[in-house]
Amino acid sequence: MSVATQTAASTVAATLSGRRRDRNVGSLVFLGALWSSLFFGVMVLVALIVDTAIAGSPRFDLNLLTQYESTIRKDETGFRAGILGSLWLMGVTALMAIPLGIAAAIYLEEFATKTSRFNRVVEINLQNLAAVPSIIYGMLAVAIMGLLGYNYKGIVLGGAMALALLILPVIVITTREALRAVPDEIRQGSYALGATVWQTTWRNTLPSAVPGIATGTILGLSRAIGEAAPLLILGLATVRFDPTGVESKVTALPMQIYNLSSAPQLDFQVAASAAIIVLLVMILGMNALAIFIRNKFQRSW
Amino acid sequence: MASATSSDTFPQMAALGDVHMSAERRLPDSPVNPVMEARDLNVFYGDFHAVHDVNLSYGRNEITAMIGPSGCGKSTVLRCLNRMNDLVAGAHVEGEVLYHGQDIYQKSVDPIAVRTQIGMVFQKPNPFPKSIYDNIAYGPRVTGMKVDNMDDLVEGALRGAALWDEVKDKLKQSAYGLSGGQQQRLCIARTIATKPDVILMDEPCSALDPIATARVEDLMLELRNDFTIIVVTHNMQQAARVSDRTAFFTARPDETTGNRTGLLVEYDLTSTIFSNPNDKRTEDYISGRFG
Amino acid sequence: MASATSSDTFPQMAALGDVHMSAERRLPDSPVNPVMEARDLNVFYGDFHAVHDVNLSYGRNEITAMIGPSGCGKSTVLRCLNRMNDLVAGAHVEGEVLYHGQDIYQKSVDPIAVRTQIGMVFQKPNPFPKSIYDNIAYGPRVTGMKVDNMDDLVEGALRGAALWDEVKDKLKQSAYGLSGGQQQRLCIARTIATKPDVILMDEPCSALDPIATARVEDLMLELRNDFTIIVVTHNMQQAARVSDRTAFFTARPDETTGNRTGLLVEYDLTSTIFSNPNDKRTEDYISGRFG
Amino acid sequence: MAQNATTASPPPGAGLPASPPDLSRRPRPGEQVIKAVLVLSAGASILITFGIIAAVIEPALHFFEEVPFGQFFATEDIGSREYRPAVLPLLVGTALTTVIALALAVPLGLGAAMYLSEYASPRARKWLKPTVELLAGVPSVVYGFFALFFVTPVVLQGWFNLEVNFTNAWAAGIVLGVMIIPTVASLSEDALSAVPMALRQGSYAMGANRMQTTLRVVLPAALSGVAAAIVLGLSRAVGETMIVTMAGGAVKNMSVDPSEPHMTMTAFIAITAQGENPVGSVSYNMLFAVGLLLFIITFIINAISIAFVRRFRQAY
Amino acid sequence: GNAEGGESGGASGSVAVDGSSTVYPMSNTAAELLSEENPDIQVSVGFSGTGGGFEKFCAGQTDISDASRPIKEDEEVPVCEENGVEYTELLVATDALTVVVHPDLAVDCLTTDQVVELFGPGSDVTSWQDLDPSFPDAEIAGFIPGTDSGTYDYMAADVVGDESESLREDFEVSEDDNILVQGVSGTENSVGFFGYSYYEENADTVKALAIDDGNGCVEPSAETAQAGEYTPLARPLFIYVSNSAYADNAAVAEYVDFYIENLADIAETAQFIPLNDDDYAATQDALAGISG
Ligand SMILES: Nc1ncnc2c1ncn2[C@@H]1O[C@H](COP(=O)(O)OP(=O)(O)OP(=O)(O)O)[C@@H](O)[C@H]1O
Ligand SMILES: Nc1ncnc2c1ncn2[C@@H]1O[C@H](COP(=O)(O)OP(=O)(O)OP(=O)(O)O)[C@@H](O)[C@H]1O
Ligand SMILES: [Mg+2]
Ligand SMILES: [Mg+2]
Ligand SMILES: O=P([O-])([O-])[O-]
Repeated sequence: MSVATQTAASTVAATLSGRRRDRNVGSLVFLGALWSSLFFGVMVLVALIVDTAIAGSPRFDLNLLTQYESTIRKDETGFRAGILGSLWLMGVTALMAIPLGIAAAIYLEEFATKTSRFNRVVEINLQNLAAVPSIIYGMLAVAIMGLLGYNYKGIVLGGAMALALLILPVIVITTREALRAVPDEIRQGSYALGATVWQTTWRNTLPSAVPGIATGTILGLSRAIGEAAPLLILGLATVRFDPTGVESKVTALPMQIYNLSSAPQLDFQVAASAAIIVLLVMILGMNALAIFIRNKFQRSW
Repeated sequence: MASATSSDTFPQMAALGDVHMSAERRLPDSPVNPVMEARDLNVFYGDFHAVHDVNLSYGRNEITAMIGPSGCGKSTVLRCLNRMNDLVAGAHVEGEVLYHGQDIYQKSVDPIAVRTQIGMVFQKPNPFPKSIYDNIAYGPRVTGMKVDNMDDLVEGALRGAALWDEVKDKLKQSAYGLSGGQQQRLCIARTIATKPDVILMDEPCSALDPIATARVEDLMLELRNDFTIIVVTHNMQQAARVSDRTAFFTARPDETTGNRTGLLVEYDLTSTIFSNPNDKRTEDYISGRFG
Repeated sequence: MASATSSDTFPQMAALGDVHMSAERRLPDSPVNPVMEARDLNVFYGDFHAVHDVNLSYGRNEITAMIGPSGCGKSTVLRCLNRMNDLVAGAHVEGEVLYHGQDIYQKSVDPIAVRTQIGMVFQKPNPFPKSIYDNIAYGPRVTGMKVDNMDDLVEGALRGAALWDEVKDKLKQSAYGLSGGQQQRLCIARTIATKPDVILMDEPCSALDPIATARVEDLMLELRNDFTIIVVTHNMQQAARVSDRTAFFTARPDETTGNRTGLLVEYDLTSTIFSNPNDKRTEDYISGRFG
Repeated sequence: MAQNATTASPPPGAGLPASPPDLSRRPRPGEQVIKAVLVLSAGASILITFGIIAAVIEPALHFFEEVPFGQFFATEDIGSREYRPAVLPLLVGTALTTVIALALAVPLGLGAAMYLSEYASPRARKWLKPTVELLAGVPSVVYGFFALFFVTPVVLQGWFNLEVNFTNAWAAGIVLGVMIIPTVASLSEDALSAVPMALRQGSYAMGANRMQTTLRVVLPAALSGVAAAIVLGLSRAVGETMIVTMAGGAVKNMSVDPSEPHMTMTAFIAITAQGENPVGSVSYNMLFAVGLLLFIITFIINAISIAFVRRFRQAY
Repeated sequence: GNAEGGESGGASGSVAVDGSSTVYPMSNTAAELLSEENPDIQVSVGFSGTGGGFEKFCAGQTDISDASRPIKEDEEVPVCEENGVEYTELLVATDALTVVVHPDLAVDCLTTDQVVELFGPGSDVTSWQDLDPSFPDAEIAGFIPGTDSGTYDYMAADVVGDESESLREDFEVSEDDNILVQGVSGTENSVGFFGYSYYEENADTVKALAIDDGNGCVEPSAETAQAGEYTPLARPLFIYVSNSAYADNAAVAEYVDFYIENLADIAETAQFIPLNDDDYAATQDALAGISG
């Protein structure tokens, strides 16, 4: 078979500089479609923020943050209880979910025999839990709080329990990914020196995985801070005082927003819009922090 | 240290492979009618100067081997020859690469058209997750080649790659079912199906076992009749067995940064490079003192 | 085809490296006082039979090289010698591995204790993401070694690995700032810091440049005085340069499944293996006919 | 160096032990305790699952004691005000909003994924991907709001001039879709990026352009990963509560007209839980029956997704 | 609850209130006003709905339950009894269900029968003309509260009075009264109903209809409702107080006392219709009965 070998130089020139196949109509339309897909989401985000910010603009003042909810002075109503409540919930959620989640991930990734039945069951179970609707975690938290003997469930512990259950799978999964990203060579190096599994994990793998774990955890917490559905089921109430402990009655920012946004008074709706911006700032801030950590500290091995 | 040389101690090691060496070809000292030429080729990955001032010409219907220690830029140079480096983020090429006298790095040149003329076979066999048939038909389809009878074309390509008999009964099965060596020959078949002019091969046998390697080497010698082949290899014996000319590259650390930049040390007829190299570094390398 | 052998054509290729070959050592035909022994060693990954019936003994203060084509199970055997294979999911070992006469695969044996006696250096340098100092101190710390003065120990280990002069001013800096060769010597230093008896090395130079390779080879010859070294290498010249004994492995495809199982072909003094191999397969391999 | 070595009796090396070293197993109580703690932590997830089942199943059983299956899986409520047991309209509502969400999120998410993995520079991707992922961070209360006060009045009624009800499946579905775009995009991107570079190079080396490579080689190779991403997005959409509660409406509706209001399963739970129903009543217990059904449905969907992921992992 | 009783006015401790979302603004306003006088009393006011509120109340989890309907004899009372929760019902305000229409619609008054005909289950009224030939011939769109709300219940059970206790099903339903307001104001010829406070707040965007219960058209207003003229759409709103919590927890006692003492102010601030004097006196008597 004698093929294209004899191509004359002139025809070669013509072939090479013909129409550009990456610039033809089909390709460009395709690229445009992909590009628009990407920016559709971004546009929605912008529209959402701008729309809400305009609606809430009359209430960008300090009272929004420092005052409790007020029916007497509706134009000064504030989200102090919700903001502090959300921060408390966050803290307690973190205390419950992070150690448990990281411990579970370490077991699955570093200790367990990957093929064991227990490991497989836990793994599939975690994937399932990650997809369980958040409202169902509210139901579970109600039941657990009942078992723990708590009469009144709208307390920090109850809310944090629901949120911790909700983000636990997220934390386990992201922590496992972070651990998996630490190359095996590091572990083998450690084992070859006579280190135990735990020594290897504690001194080598875990420190290397910290940025990844931090990123995943912050993202998990930022999901928790915006949740309302499970708290709705738990019956978080309006309070006019700051939480002082895990047994304090508490409200959360998304709950307060949900509640006020359906109040008849326009003042409340404006305040709810402004509070949405506060919530978004908190969440976007946490996301930004997570991205920063990921981009700055995550080692690419 | 350094008293007895191993060659004294172990004469047996000198017995080089005699498996494929075809009849000696009489070639002129340098390619008279080069299909491709690299002129003052410099390649950078970001700030890193990977390859420095390479000048090389590749003769028609010859097999040119590029050898040298790891990291000396062989693959980098090879990827410049069909603009595969365009796809590497941060890669940047200076100098000229002439193909039939035309610089393929000119603005007006379509890199995709270049690649239809200059095919490439990779180190690890990389068949597409499609059937054997569709693997072969892929190139003609995407390049919009006019094909009268695709079945004939597929058969021709598979025959050309000495694979037809092994796969003719399972053309519709996934290419992943083939052995590594068959997959590599499938990749070669896939390449010749688009009827390129030049075929670049980057360590085409390094993932294969000895028997599969022998098959592919046989195939290369056969393909030489119809194509121009440029092959990168780690295996010096392979270069000795199949190539007409050999280019030896090495890497030189920069004095200040310590970055190692690849450069062409010596380029000559394969027989000369292996029997009577000009450069001490070439000699050191082919005699196994490093690498 | 196949007329002229390359060795006829290219006699230069016979000149083997003479860089490191130290004075000929007079060794008995087989290790009289083996530190380690593999007896009827079989290794499986899940159902896959990776290594078949290996019998080998490794002599005290000798360097034993294990060579052979890719996938023949060299690394697998090496990992059995300090129970690193315990960490591979699905890996399963049959037979005995004796260390000072004691089977390290017995139930009562603590794999962690085995690894403190039998250290390992890997193909890719794998320093921990810590300071140079902490890399060295890591082993003594985790094994709970009694250390009077850690600084002295670190210095001793770095000197032992011929790295002290290069790093003494930056002990607190990250090990990742070192060059590849320095990192590999750091890994060796890290290993000798725990004062093991045997050091396993899996292609310790294959990621290094020629100069770094030469350094590490020198270091191996020096370490031989104090340790028993078992090294896997792809580079036959390296085996010829540094080892006292060489074991040649190859892989044989199973007739029914086609799975390739590794086996030991020949084990002898390095000089014998390279000058006068008994087995045709050994000869083919070291003369470059395949691999 | 090393001139002296003549073996047989080796020199006393620094590393050589005088007698065979002690290799016997030593107790490591700390290690055991830690391992036990870790095992328990991992086991907690199983406990949670059983907890959910237990918490939901008991009241659900009470419900089925009083209400025959036939009335539950019915298209219309049969019985009195105390008895509104039909669940099929809720399934229709859930299905409708979910289908709309997927119809939006699959093309857009996949498009974004293809752009990120095949076109964007690594630097651009480093920032673009998290930006898209921010969409997943927006709280669903906020999305619900946005659906109610922007998507329905401004977009649907204003820009598109659609005759939609105030609450409707369009708005809820569209915003749900926006919410799951990052799920689909991010996981699909992972799957596309996991396709070995060698396949792309193979394709380019054949003279294919980027679009051909993306559509004919990369996408088919990543198909099961992409499928897993879509199924995961689906389960998110099915389980989302606040958006559909606020914007989807509170009407049990068997019609498939998205411009009408539709109550979904999750909205039913949220509304019933907040409502007027006496506890222990049939209609209150129905909340758990629906919760159980929802749990089972997401469980099944997820099993499908896991199966896809497994296939996708096996590929390379 | 952890208050050790102090003198009235100086108590500290916590009070748990939950229940009707309709009554919620009242109880919440009471809590706010009390907190200005005595910040040591921590009142939490939930809005789980009347049913959810009674669940917690009868399980002894809350001190006070807001309700937009009386406690259900057959379902809720037994639970309370079983758990030994004794309670006192206090009437705290009147809500005037307000029937509203799009402001441009030329309809101003409906008779009670027309209301029943319009909203009753299976209603076939699709055009305003179906109700009265003098009304415009325009297709009706409707917006009504969710089936789980007390408002829906009251309209269904107490006004329409069909034994199915339900309303027609082809009107759009929402749990969020703001949606109803938006729906009616944004849809021509539409009708809806919700609590008076929502109407008062949105009087410029929707038009309230007067109701003729046989004595001529009566506009919904504080006065007409208080005077008992706005029938049958005026409905009572309650709080239920746990007797033991009132007796044992000074904070609860102080909250309830404060609530009832300032009922008129609270109702006004929360935009509810205060009780008339007779009803107020009855509530005060009931309160006295707890401590009694
Ligand atoms: N995509 C890339 N980005 C940055 N640096 C690169 C990239 N590809 C190669 N390099 C660097 O360029 C140098 C030359 O690499 P190249 O792959 O061309 O060497 P090679 O001679 O083919 O080596 P080998 O025999 O190992 O394949 C090396 O230092 C390598 O690290
Ligand atoms: N973890 C593992 N699981 C399954 N199979 C494995 C594993 N490690 C190695 N193998 C297989 O066992 C065989 C021997 O592998 P091994 O790595 O020991 O070979 P080798 O001689 O060291 O090759 P190389 O020179 O490429 O390093 C190979 O076929 C390999 O695919
Ligand atoms: Mg290369
Ligand atoms: Mg190996
Ligand atoms: O909250 P409700 O008043 O509707 O029970």
